[in-house]
Amino acid sequence: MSDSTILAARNLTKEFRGFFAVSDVDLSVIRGSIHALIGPNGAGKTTCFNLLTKFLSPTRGTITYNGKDITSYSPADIARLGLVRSFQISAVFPNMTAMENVRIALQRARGDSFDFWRSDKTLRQYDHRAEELLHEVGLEQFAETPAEELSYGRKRALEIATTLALDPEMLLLDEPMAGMTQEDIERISSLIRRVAKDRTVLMVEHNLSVVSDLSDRITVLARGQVLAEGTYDEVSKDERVVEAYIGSGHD
Amino acid sequence: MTEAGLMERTGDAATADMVLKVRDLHAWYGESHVLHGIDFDVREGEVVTLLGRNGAGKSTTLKTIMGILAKRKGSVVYKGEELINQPSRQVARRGIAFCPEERGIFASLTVEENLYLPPQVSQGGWDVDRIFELFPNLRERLSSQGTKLSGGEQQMLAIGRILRTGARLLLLDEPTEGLAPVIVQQIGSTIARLKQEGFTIVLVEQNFHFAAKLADRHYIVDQGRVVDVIPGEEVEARMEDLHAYLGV
Amino acid sequence: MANQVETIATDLPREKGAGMPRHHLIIFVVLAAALLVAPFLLYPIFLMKVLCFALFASAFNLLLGYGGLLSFGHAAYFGMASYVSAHAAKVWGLPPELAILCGTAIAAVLGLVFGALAIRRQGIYFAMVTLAFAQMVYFFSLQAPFTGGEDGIQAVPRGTLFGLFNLADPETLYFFVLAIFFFGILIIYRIIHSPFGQVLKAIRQNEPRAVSLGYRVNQYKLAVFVLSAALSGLAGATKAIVFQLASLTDVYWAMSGEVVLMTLLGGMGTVFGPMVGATIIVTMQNYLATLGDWVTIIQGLIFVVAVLLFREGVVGVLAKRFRKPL
Amino acid sequence: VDVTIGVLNDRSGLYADLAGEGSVVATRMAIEDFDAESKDINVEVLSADHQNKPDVGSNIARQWIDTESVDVIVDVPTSSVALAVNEVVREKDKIFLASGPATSDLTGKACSPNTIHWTYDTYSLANGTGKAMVQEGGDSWFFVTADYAFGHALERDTQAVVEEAGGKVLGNVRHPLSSSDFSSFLLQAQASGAKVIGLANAGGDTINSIKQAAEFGIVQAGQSLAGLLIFSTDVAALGLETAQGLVLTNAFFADRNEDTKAFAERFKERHGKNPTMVQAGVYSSVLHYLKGVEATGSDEASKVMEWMKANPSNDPIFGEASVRKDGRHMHDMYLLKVKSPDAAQGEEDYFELLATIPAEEAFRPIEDGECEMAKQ
Amino acid sequence: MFELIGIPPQALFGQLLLGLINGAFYAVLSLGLAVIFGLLNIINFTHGAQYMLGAFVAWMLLNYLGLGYWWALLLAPVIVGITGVILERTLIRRLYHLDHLYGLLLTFGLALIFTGVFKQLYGVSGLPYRAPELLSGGYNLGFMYLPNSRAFVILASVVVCFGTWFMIEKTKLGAYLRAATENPTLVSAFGINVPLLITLTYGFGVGLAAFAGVLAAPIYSVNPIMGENLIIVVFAVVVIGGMGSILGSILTGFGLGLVEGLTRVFYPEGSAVVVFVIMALVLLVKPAGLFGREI
Ligand SMILES: Nc1ncnc2c1ncn2[C@@H]1O[C@H](COP(=O)(O)OP(=O)(O)OP(=O)(O)O)[C@@H](O)[C@H]1O
Ligand SMILES: Nc1ncnc2c1ncn2[C@@H]1O[C@H](COP(=O)(O)OP(=O)(O)OP(=O)(O)O)[C@@H](O)[C@H]1O
Ligand SMILES: [Mg+2]
Ligand SMILES: [Mg+2]
Repeated sequence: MSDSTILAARNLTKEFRGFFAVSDVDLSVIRGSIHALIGPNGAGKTTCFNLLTKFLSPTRGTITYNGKDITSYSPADIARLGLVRSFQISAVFPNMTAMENVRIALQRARGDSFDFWRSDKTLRQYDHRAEELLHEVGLEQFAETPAEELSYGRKRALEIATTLALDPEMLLLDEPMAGMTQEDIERISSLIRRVAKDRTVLMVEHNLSVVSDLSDRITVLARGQVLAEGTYDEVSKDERVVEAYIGSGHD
Repeated sequence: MTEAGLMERTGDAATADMVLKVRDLHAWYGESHVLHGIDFDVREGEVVTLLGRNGAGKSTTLKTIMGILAKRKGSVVYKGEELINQPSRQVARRGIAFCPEERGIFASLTVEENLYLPPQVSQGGWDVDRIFELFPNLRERLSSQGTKLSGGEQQMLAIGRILRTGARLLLLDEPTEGLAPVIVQQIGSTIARLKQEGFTIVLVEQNFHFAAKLADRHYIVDQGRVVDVIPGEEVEARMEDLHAYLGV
Repeated sequence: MANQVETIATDLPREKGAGMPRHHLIIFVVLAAALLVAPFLLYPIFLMKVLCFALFASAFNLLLGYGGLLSFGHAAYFGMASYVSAHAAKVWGLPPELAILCGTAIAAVLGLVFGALAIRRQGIYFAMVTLAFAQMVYFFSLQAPFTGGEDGIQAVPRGTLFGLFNLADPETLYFFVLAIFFFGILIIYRIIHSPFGQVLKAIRQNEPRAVSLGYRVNQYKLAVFVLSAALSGLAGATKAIVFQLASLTDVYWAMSGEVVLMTLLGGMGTVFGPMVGATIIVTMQNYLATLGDWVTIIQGLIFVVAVLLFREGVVGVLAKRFRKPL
Repeated sequence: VDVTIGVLNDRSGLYADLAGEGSVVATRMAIEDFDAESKDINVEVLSADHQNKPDVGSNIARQWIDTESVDVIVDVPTSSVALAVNEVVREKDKIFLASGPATSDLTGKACSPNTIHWTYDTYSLANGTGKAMVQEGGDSWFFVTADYAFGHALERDTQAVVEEAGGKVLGNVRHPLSSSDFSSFLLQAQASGAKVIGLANAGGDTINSIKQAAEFGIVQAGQSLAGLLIFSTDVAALGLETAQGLVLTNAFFADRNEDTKAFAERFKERHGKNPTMVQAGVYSSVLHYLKGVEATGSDEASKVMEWMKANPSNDPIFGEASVRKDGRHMHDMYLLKVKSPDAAQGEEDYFELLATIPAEEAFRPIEDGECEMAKQ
Repeated sequence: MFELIGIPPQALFGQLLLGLINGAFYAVLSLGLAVIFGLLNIINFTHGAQYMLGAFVAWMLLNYLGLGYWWALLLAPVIVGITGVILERTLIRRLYHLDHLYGLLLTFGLALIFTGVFKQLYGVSGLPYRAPELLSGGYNLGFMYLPNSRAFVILASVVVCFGTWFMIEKTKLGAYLRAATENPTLVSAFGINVPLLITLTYGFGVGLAAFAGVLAAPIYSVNPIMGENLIIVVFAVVVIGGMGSILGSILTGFGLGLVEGLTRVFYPEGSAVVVFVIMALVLLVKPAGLFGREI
């Protein structure tokens, strides 16, 4: 494993009562790259994400992040190391405004979140940064809208803004474009490209044009195992991948 | 758009063969008024899509037709019968089936139970073998808890489930969301096949490339209204308009 | 169907800019003024009972309304604190302020132990674990010699506050209790409207997301649990001194139920709701006591009506009407 | 003079039937019989439910005294509540006429110059029933005891009496308050082989124990049951079929003489049921109190109390009786046996008199009570 | 013969049998509660009062109409079930979309009303109810005398529990019910009459409570407060079994009866708290109860 590897998994395996959702997956993500994880439905991509962020405990295998073995860390501690994920089904704080959603993340990064004796006026210091982040994802005019009332696509955008607020070293995005209009997809794509400049991104995505456009490297999972790995051009020519995932009709 | 305008565009050949006529549909979530008068028509055996930006009111339209939204107004005529005041179970009994965007797989039921859950409303539904042929993943996981399926598998289950019922009008809300390209293709051909078999389909889609190949007509929804209609054959010619509407 | 208490929370988004909103300040000032003149108009002992329960309900609401955790065993902290403070005052002869402190401390310790175990469970199971612990505390109170079984600890001396104020005088006692009440309420208010309070809100609304942002949610839940238990203890300990009695009633599960009722009736997740709810219930118990069987029937009717008509609680309904968090 | 009487008892729980509204009825009857109006004594009656909780009870007592100027609190049929009220009344220097509670501590450790314990106590119950059973040959005992202070006291007092009379106690089992199933405890009692199973519990617990003992054929198999605290309402709930043969001690039963019969009849007209000993005791205590007010022309506690202790009470319930220095009202107690359904005449004819226990014998000697006042 | 901590095995058998009989009550009661919770998401605090109603209806049938135990066993659950249906239609229905808390509060209020009214009408001392001819008497099993009325409880309870379990877990009806609990809107949109389904379920759960009440009438006294203390224990049983798990509540009901029976022998004072100790232990080890599905 070289210095350039930021996140690596060895023999990652997850068994659900005899069913191997992920088995013996080896994965290494190079620092500063955008790495895509693709594969048919049920291939184990979300499960992999859950394992890497410890939302599930692996049955077997090790995970190293920045050379440190994090296999036994708690999910919160992993996030604190700068490895932050988003969810496949959108995850916002529904009764808080978009602004408050982002602020919660900023607050964590600053570490005053245990102060129960201080007034929450102190949180205003984050407003400026929060506005910037909302602007980046195109939600500036929804700053005071409760997240619950945002449409699906906008919730996804908000989720990304919240994730960015932590200024993570590495992002794990689970289908960030699902349910978005073309317009939004383009905006979020360019956003991801921009934020990925000094970060590492691992993402699951079914939208192949997004994948081909953004990713430096692709790992294809099928039935819980790595089927192929390489650049988009390499992978998309692999017959097994075409058969299992891409299909014939794609342009 | 006025009724006259709409008629003109859909070709007012004979309103008689319209299986579904939606007129001036309004709906509210609590106090917030979301649909401001939706109009559209579907003929027997057609596939039409509702296109529009996030939050335009597409899903709400389907839910309102289904009778799910408590507060609604206007007219939904299916095969000559007014449904606007019917409870949703009656709407379903008329042969309309709905596949929601959040999929609605039941956690307390196994995959198999989920699949068999909706009662058959008429003859001609698919049998399960045919569903498994289309979505082989499901067969393997029959005894799993429904929500333990992956996101995409849940989507397959949700679609498979309503094919069984024999409903002739299918309301599909983003059926391809989160599915692998191969499966999207399969669903595309399935919809085409359903159309051949005489099913009528109203499709809500973000994936315009997918929708474009299938639909007879596209209704553009914006802020709770239908603002334009683009017949399938005019799509190429009106790409500009579409760009403006959807940012495609 | 939602498993979390979230569905009903009147989490109106707050006005832009934090800090105590003007209308809260006004309410607090009016409340303080009213409570200062109240003992000259109303029976002070009754008022003190209201204050103790208002504090108890507010402490409970901190956990339920703001922490999203429904404890069905808060009587344990309230009741145990009242036993300990009664025992400290009567047997150890401690002055009232220290006796109350002892009671509060015990409640905090109990809260820490039980909370650490209970917060690992979710929803209804959390409620049941807390109930189970509370029942054990009840059993302990029934069996332990120092609690006096069903007779309770009687004739607790009220003592002299700081060696200066004789609390046998009802008026002095009243102002002492009032001071404790305001102290408790302001702490709760501050906790709710603090950076910590914001995190609680987030955790309650979407726990996995909060975890993914790096929050160690269990620590926050435990912290709010302990704070709530300690403040409930403060209320219970004070009650023992006021009424010169600590009894099984205060540790029985019905008391845990009562505080839930007070909170819901007033409006959970609102600052002022629990106080209103406690006032309504205590008043009802006080003035309906002569009616015998009818009390239970009337109480039952009130609950039914409240659930059907003002689900968000009295204050919750008002908050909605005025579109302001109260 | 204006006097306010507060009837404080259980109006919705376990003891609502044996005290409850009936005690208020008894109070009003006493006022009418005394003819307060014509004597220019203006009597007001308040009533409240103490829910068998000491905090509720003491609270009401305090509030009554502070805001309603209540002079005397009567009844209070739960020991723990009575002890709490006892403290409040002492602190506020009013009068407490305790007809309902059982605990003999009211004239013992907790005795107070402001309290008269009127109708019965754990000692008299234990003494009456315990002694009688041993004398009839029931010399080995097993207790089924409610696991709370009152049950413990009843067991302790009875054990002392049994042992003094030459019997012995083979064991006990303590059941949680308000159990519904006693079969397990009864089986343990049966297995002990004791001749007498002493039920040191009350209310629903006693009823269920007796009922289930019948179900398991315990009495047929040769053991006897001794209910240590049984009221006529309990017998009604059991039905004579099940309760027949049960031996118990009581301070009052309707068929004792013409006076009691007449009183019971009048009470029944108003309340629909015969009075229990607690309700009868309330009548008796209120009557004596009012006489005291009339005689002293005052509602001041110490004066009235002094008069009440100095002069004998006289009423249809207990006949002539007196109040001892420690606050014990001294009257005869009755050892009763529940009739069989065949022997009963009329609806509420339950009891057959086995023996009259004279007052001096029925109650604990004053010197054994650890009461400070007794020593002066 | 050996002795077990001072108890001869003979006596122990007796105690275990008694425990099992109590367990039979817990099983039927917790089953009703679990059905209602599992399928309606309502924590039915009125359950205790409805158990009491069952006993009272049996008593009334006997005293006013001269209909005995066997009729009561059939009619009381139906009558009380109908009152349940009315409650559901008029009141409980309005709460499904809300948190559990509200259902709990409403049913708690209803329980207060029922209990209060019956106290007002019949007092709290209880009314006698005699077992029918067929069930009076009993068998001497050698180690104990087993009254017929109690033996019958076990039989009746096993039959009812099994029948209910089968209906809910193994039939289509059960699948509808479970689905309707999760997402009633969608199930309606499949063409199913969800409101009717739910009403009948509530009526059925309530009927189970009443059935237990009838079984209890000849054994315990018929008393307005007979359900008051039971409800919280039964609720604990449901939780230990795993909320909403039908099989869990049945097995736990019987199991807990046994454990409680043993406690009554070895540490009788603790028999009221043992269920809570078990509940705490179980929940700390198995987050969703013995048979519950983890969230
Ligand atoms: N908790 C669980 N218990 C049992 N099986 C599970 C569980 N979670 C996931 N699975 C199974 O593991 C497999 C992989 O699921 P996963 O969610 O990782 O797929 P995915 O690759 O993300 O698919 P999609 O693209 O459809 O989201 C699926 O077949 C799923 O049914
Ligand atoms: N439960 C709800 N409560 C209040 N408002 C809602 C709710 N659901 C949707 N809305 C609002 O109704 C409008 C229409 O929503 P709808 O879900 O129909 O949009 P859509 O066209 O399907 O969008 P998308 O492509 O994002 O799914 C949006 O503005 C949305 O914010
Ligand atoms: Mg996935
Ligand atoms: Mg939509």
